[in-house]
Amino acid sequence: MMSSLLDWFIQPDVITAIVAFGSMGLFFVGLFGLLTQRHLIKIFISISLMEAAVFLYFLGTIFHRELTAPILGDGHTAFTGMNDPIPHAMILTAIVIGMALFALGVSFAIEYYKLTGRTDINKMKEMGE
Amino acid sequence: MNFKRDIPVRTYSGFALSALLVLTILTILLQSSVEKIERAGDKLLGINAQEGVANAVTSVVVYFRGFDTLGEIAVLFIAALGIGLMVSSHKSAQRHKEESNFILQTASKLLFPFITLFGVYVMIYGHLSPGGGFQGGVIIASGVLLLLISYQNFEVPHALITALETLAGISYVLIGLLGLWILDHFLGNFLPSDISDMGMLISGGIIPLIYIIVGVKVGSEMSMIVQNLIQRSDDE
Amino acid sequence: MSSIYFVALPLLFGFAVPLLTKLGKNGVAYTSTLMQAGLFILASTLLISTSWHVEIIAINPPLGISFVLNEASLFFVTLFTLLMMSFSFYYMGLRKTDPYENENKFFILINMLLASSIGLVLSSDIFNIYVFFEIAGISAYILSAYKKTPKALEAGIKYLLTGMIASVFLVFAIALIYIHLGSLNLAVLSEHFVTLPHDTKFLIGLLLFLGFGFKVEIFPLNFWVTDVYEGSSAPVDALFSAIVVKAYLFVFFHILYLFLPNSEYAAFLIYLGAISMLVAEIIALKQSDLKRVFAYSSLGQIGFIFSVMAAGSSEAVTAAFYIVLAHSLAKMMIFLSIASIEREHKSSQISTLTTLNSPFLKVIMVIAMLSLLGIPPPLGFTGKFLALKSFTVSGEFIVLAMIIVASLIESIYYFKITGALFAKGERREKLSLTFSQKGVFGILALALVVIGIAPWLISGFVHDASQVMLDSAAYLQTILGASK
Amino acid sequence: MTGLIILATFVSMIVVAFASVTQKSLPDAIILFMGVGLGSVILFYLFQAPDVAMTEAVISAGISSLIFLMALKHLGEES
Repeated sequence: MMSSLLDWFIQPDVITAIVAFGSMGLFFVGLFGLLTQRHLIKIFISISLMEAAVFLYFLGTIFHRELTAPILGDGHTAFTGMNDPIPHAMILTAIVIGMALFALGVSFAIEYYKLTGRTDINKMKEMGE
Repeated sequence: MNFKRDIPVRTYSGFALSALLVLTILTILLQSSVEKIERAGDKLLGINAQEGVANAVTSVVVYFRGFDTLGEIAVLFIAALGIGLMVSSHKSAQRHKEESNFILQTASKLLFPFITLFGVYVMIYGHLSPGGGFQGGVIIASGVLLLLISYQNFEVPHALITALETLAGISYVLIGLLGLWILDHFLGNFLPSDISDMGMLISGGIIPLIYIIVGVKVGSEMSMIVQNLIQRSDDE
Repeated sequence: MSSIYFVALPLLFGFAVPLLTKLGKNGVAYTSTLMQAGLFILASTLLISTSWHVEIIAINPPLGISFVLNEASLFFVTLFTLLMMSFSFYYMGLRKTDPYENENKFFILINMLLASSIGLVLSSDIFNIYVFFEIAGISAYILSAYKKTPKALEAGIKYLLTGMIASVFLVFAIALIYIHLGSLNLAVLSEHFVTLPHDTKFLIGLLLFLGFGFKVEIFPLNFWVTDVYEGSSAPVDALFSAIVVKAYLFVFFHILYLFLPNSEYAAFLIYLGAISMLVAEIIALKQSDLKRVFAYSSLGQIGFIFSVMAAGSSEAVTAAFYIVLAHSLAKMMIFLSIASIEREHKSSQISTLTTLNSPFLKVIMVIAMLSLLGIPPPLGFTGKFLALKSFTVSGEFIVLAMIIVASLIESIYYFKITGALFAKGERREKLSLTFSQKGVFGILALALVVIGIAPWLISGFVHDASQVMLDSAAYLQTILGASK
Repeated sequence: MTGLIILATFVSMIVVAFASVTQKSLPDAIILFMGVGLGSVILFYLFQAPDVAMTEAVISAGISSLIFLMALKHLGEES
């Protein structure tokens, strides 16, 4: 019985469904944090959660469990039976861009806190409306 | 959008709204069947052999889609510049904190060489094993961060780091322009790269060269970012 | 002469700035202005020699990334380089008395903004467009928070947050596109996009709309724009409203016409643009700060361009090109004159205009406002006239009414401003403008009036540009055919 | 088997992320965010993407969380 349960989990479309539910759950937590939290750092965390959820969904739906990572072992020269490397390249770039924006946002938040002592997004009403 | 009422109403409405949005997205995602079609990456895997690079992801990041990496390096460069601008006003503040404890100092003295060695390894072997410029650069920056935390008077050598960063940036764009002048394709692989020396250290033409330059640039920029942020937070 | 220099040279300049500082105090400033002038000359030679071709990067499309040069993209590239060159010449005069804190960083950022706006317009690969989306974004966030005052920092934080949210939606859209269509090249995507099931197409379209919607400043998503314009300094606002927004507008409609050629959503977008114009003009009425007024007027004009561009007929897109040209030139003139006023009078309220004593600036602002309102002789009239004609031809009378009402509201607060400009009352001493600043204003005003009086100078070219923009089959053929 | 591990990692990531977002004290929120980073490293490894797993490990569990903790030195402990 146990092995049939494990086999059921192996099937590709089951894994894709798990990935879809899991990453959208993470996306939901990020979106929820974005809409309800008011502290700047919390908002940055929520946006990063949303971004991580998108990357997990992207890779989780596109990978094939039976194919290997797109890297050759020693001595081989044929790139066959491998996963698609382009999503890896895209996500690699997007993660580093996300981190750069993240660090910039943190430095903006520090400077703003130094000048006004506030980190609450709602109370940022310097400008006349 | 500033709710005057107390928190719970805002949380519940936020909860309900985001739940609704995500559920609609989820239903659409689950309905759309993802059939196994031949994507651009599989075509690239076919071409990749003649570049002689064992790590297909590195050849995609640096050569096939090298322009994205150049753009991405520009993003990191601007971010480091912006953070430097934001915290530059207090550069002169002396860091008068008390010496951190002895255990941390000896541990970091022991660990720093290995972290840097590992970072350099990841950078140089980027085209053979998983890893590469970005990962290597950030590992080296985390080593520098360890020193910054444990030694109060440790300062990242500003002149050396800026020189390294400038040199790396200029050589990256020049390699790209060389590809343009020699092969008429910007970022073209003008150095010899054939399948025979797959897996050797010197393989894949300009690909390992670019990834090491990327590593140097990312490493120096991240240490500048970390230095600025530590400098900033010590100004109490 | 390859079009890669538009991106490679600014990047090379940015990376080499620590070396350029060795050339003396003004080394960086002069190199940057010289380079921008060179890029403008490169753009105009490419334009005049009508060398429409595909610039391949690393490997051939459709697997590799490539720049596509055709009438539409080169129209925008030449416009951006002209505007940035005139901005630099203007800034040469401003920096003598009121330089930015550490100025080298300012020059790096404006060059990165130029390179990424041009990259957005030329690139034919959707993930490459995302990377340029981020470069343009991050340089704009730092430029808006440059003065480090509480207002500027709040503007920077708000701009950064909306930018990060927009980029999450854009990455999600690109992920779905790659999962279902297997390619990133715009030409291949435009070929297969219609084959997708309806709701996946709807989801990808919605995510792309959200991703670009924040940056295109269209009605429901432009709540953050006026705070950013008020918080950042006036010269930076000139760059935002003249260059950055136009690049995002072009990419938005470039992708819309490639993916959904004559789609049923066009009607919705037309109304959205018209509503956005109406709402922006109404709110602009009760503003007292000059930068805020012209920020709302920018939102209104961009809503107008949006609804005309969304109409999708060749006459409408030609009219949209005229309006884009007129709006960019006029907004650059207005925001740069506000910069001079703000530097001299230390405040940008409308009331300060009553004490302004610079006949030259008054003439410049009047010409710009005439163009924005659509009153001849400046170019704004041709654009608005063609747009309204195309709407009457296509029978969109409700949209027509909304646009006419919005233009009337717009004229109210423009007359309020002109009234303040020419009001009687004691005037402060004469506002000093250097020769290069006067030259810049002169060239921009001249361009507005001359093309306004004789639109036939560029009408042939603009008509071809709109044809090329609408024709996705030709775009597909140029990319797939190109394999040098 | 991998399906089970993926499910377990996703569930724990969602729980940790929800705790991190609704946490009152900021240092705890950031440490929980590191946990979510760790979870995504495991998942990227399971999705046959070692490069991405290494980048995610170095960045989300490494540098960006440390940048956060340094920012906390004067952004105050409470949200």
